[in-house]
Amino acid sequence: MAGVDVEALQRWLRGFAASVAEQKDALTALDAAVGDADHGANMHRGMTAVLDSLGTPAADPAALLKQTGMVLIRSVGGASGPLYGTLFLRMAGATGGEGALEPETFAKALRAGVEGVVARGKAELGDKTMIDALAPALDALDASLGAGEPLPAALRAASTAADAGRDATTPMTARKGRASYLGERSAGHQDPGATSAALLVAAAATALGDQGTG
Amino acid sequence: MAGVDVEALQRWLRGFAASVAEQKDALTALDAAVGDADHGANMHRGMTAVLDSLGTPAADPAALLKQTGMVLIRSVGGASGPLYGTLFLRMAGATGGEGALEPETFAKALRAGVEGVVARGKAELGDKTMIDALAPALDALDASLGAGEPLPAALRAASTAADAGRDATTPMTARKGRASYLGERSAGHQDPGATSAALLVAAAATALGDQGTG
Amino acid sequence: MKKLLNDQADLVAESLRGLDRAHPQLRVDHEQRIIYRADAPVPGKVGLLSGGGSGHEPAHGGFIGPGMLDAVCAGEVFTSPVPDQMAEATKNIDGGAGVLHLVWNYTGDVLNFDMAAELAAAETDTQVEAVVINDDVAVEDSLFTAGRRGTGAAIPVEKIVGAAAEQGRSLSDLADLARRVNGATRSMGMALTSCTVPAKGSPTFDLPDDEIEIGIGIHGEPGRRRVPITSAHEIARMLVEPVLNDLDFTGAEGVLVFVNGLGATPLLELHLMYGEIADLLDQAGVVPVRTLVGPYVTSLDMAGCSVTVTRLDEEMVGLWDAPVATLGLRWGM
Amino acid sequence: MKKLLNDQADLVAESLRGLDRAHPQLRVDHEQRIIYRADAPVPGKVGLLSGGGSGHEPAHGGFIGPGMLDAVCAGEVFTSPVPDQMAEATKNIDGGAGVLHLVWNYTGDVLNFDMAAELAAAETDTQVEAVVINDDVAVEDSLFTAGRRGTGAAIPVEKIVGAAAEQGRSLSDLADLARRVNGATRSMGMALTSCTVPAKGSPTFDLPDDEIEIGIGIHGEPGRRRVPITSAHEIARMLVEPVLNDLDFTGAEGVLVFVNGLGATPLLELHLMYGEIADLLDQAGVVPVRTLVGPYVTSLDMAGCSVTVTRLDEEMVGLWDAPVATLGLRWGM
Ligand SMILES: Nc1ncnc2c1ncn2[C@@H]1O[C@H](COP(=O)(O)OP(=O)(O)O)[C@@H](O)[C@H]1O
Ligand SMILES: Nc1ncnc2c1ncn2[C@@H]1O[C@H](COP(=O)(O)OP(=O)(O)O)[C@@H](O)[C@H]1O
Ligand SMILES: [Mg+2]
Ligand SMILES: [Mg+2]
Ligand SMILES: [Mg+2]
Ligand SMILES: [Mg+2]
Repeated sequence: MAGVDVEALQRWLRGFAASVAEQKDALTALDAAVGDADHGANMHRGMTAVLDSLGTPAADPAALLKQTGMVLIRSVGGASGPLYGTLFLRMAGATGGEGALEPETFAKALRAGVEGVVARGKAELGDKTMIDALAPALDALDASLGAGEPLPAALRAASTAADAGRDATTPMTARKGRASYLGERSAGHQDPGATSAALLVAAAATALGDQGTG
Repeated sequence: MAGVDVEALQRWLRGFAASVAEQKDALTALDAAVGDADHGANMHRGMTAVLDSLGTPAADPAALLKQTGMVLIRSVGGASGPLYGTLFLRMAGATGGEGALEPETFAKALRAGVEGVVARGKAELGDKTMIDALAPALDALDASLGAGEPLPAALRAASTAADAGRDATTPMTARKGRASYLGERSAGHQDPGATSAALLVAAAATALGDQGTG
Repeated sequence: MKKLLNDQADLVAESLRGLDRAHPQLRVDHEQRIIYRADAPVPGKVGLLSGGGSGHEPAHGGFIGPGMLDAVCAGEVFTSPVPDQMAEATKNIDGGAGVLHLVWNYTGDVLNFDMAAELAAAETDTQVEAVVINDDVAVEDSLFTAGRRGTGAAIPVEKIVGAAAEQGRSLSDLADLARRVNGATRSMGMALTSCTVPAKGSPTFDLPDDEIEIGIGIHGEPGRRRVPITSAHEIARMLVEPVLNDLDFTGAEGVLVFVNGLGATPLLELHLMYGEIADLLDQAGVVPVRTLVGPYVTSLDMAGCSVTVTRLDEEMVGLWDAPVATLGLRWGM
Repeated sequence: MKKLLNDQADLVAESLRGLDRAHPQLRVDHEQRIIYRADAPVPGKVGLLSGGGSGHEPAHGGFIGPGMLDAVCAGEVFTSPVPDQMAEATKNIDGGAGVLHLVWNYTGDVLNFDMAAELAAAETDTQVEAVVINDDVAVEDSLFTAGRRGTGAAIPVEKIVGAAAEQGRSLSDLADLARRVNGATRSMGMALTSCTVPAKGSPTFDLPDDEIEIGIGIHGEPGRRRVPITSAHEIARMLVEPVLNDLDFTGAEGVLVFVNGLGATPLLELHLMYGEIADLLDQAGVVPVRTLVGPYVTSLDMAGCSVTVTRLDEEMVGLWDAPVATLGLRWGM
């Protein structure tokens, strides 16, 4: 097994960019219900900039992840820019100079990234944010890998968990982000950030799993 | 025949006020098409003030007509205020101190009033204004009286002519008032001021004719 | 209709009440619906009076104050005020040097101001002159109409003449200046949506989602023509071209460009429009030296804009820059 | 969607282009989308930086100038700007006395300003302090939410702190003052209609013709509750009561009352609302000594209004009255 190398990560980012482009209006519609109707535009602007930046060669996974984080922070704005940016920056920080990340290293890096998001945004599980998709995905990833499953299967499990976590945001009352201003009126709407986060995990399962390091 | 006395004139004004109240929204709708959607409100405000002023006793027709003109000028504003106001002021000016106006005096006074409107507003026949209802009404009135008809019949003829004049404004291109800004787009719409003017003549036919001096 | 009001019949009266309470530098005669600068009459100064229908705020009351108007008569929404108001205001702002009526060219306003001047002449010895503001090039063939409407030109006329009045200039001088500024100004407007007159309760005209009105007035009168909605770039062209075709604006002292919002147009869009308009002026060799961008002459809640261009001379530039302290325009004091 | 624009993706860039051309007293870095006062940095003066999503004009760029802000970072419509912008602006407005960030309390703005401060600390030796503006009482239980939103309080905070900065006061002094003004201010808003975000192209929320949103934000976020449309009188009560219940405003120096239009609300209606609000304050024994009525913190083309009340002390009154020269607020110069 080749591990997660720069090319695999690029496939991930391209895949995520493609789903965001496809789901742009749906993400914005979710944000219109509980926020300010820009999450699709924000993520699309960010991932378009990331796609552009893929032209610049990256020495190793850490360099690519760092560059991606910086590009997101520089191009998105809003809440999602610093949060997704931090995710990738912290992932970069959690890898050494390896040319390809072992599945465990990838999982550890992802956990570091999500912990970075929590440190910045102070959201807890159940606050109706992207954390509600990301945290269950991490747990499923670790459990699968711990049970000896290969990365592709583990990422599929993570994606399933992320989707379930995303769906679970619907009945929640938001306690972080713009949706929290609505109080109980936020219940009954799926969180836009959890939705884009589930796309991120799904893109990993596709890019690093099936046709990737499988 | 009693002539047109203060009481008959009051009946006329009350009748006109009632038709304006009833047709308020219709007048405003006509004004919305070619103007600024206020002719109904303007005339209604004015005639409500005139009704109020009828409580003040008037010595003779001239005093009542003058008071009515002043009230309209003071309460309406817009184009119709000074024009309708002038109509009544000039009618007043064309009568002496008679207690009741002979049909011919009433007709002469009305002509003086309309001439006053023309002097103020400079509209000619065919400009798509209240003049297009008023001028034919005057001519019909004079013709009927000249042919020896009694005032009620003459006013009915005048009212028919006013209605026809009002209808004739529809295809016209406006050359005066707010509708003139529309150029050829003003064609196809009935003029609001001609419509209220036809109501004024119809009210005269009812009040001074049938149950009045007939 | 969704509006912040109690009974629509009381809208103007209640709005004047709030205006009065909010702004001690203004004095309101609620009976007559006249807004005065608190220290009117100013001895020795020509009094400047304007007014018109309500619904154009900050015009007209927002331009009362040192360096601009002395009083304004407020009519019902989109309905000219009545002669009694104007006559009363004329009497109260005469500081001994006469009163100039600045009349926006609409049949109603002109007729009512005419009657007011007649009343004033009959009842007082105040000297009155009237200047009619008529800048709107959307009204073509103005010989066969009620003439061009008074729109954005009121702002440069009232500002420039207001500054000159503070210098103690004579009534006839000021009337000449007003005519000169008006004559040097042209405007053209467009609407994205109709306004809703409260007394009617629904939009004055129906404009489909993909059409706009070109050559609109400020009372919800429909425009000269309806065209498919298009880019800001094209819209700017449809406004600037008729303005430039009507008057030669190339000139030594440059022009004042006033991009006006009609009520519901975000400033974000108005500034974008300014950029488009400035490009077109560049191409025509017309040089903006003063600018004004914002909702100054509105049409209730109409979305859309108008462009006003004034050919400035040195004197006008100086008077434009002179101190002014009104709710709508304020600088230098 | 009917808007004056070319491609919606270029709206902010093209609007900044127009702003730059129209107003020589501002300088725009178009690459970074930063608006500066033309003479920044002012030596010896603390630099004041704010910013946020676009769509709130005249906020934020309309409050740049002597006596108020030194620079503003413009984000996309309703999207906070990014840390690079803020770090760059911070560097360029430091006149040697440090830079104060005035941050409207939204997750995005707070996170991006946080990162900018980290960047600035890492890359320059500019002293930076940040004060968060959070005045919106519509957000109840703010411990269990992102906290109260920053809305109308920005105007008194930026004006009063801006005047103090011109006096050469220190960074920590100004930060304290900003916190004090913010702490003395409460706001509450309502919407008659939704706004339309250009990137979405349709209204953010559907509001039936007979309903209004109470406790609205300035980004088209739905409010806390939806109620049947009612009179201005009742609406004023729904806004003023929660404001007065949240803070004791009875006080010796009186209050500043700021009635804000959200974009598409005629000034005629805002003044009517001021009258209603002033009545309620009267009844509560709260004395308005300064007022501001108009569209200062807008939400694109939303119809509706907000009320902001600041409890003033003598120092704040003096600083409010001090000269200011921005597009949005100008007096004394
Ligand atoms: N404090 C937070 N921690 C984690 N995620 C958050 C936080 N605040 C907001 N989010 C996420 O960000 C999403 C909104 O992103 P976006 O619409 O792009 O930004 P904004 O709210 O600034 O418009 C929310 O749906 C939520 O998932
Ligand atoms: N110059 C004029 N002469 C005669 N009638 C006129 C003239 N201008 C306008 N009118 C009449 O006035 C009517 C409009 O009145 P109204 O709507 O009350 O006033 P405004 O146009 O000021 O809103 C028109 O329909 C027309 O009949
Ligand atoms: Mg959002
Ligand atoms: Mg009318
Ligand atoms: Mg009218
Ligand atoms: Mg946003």
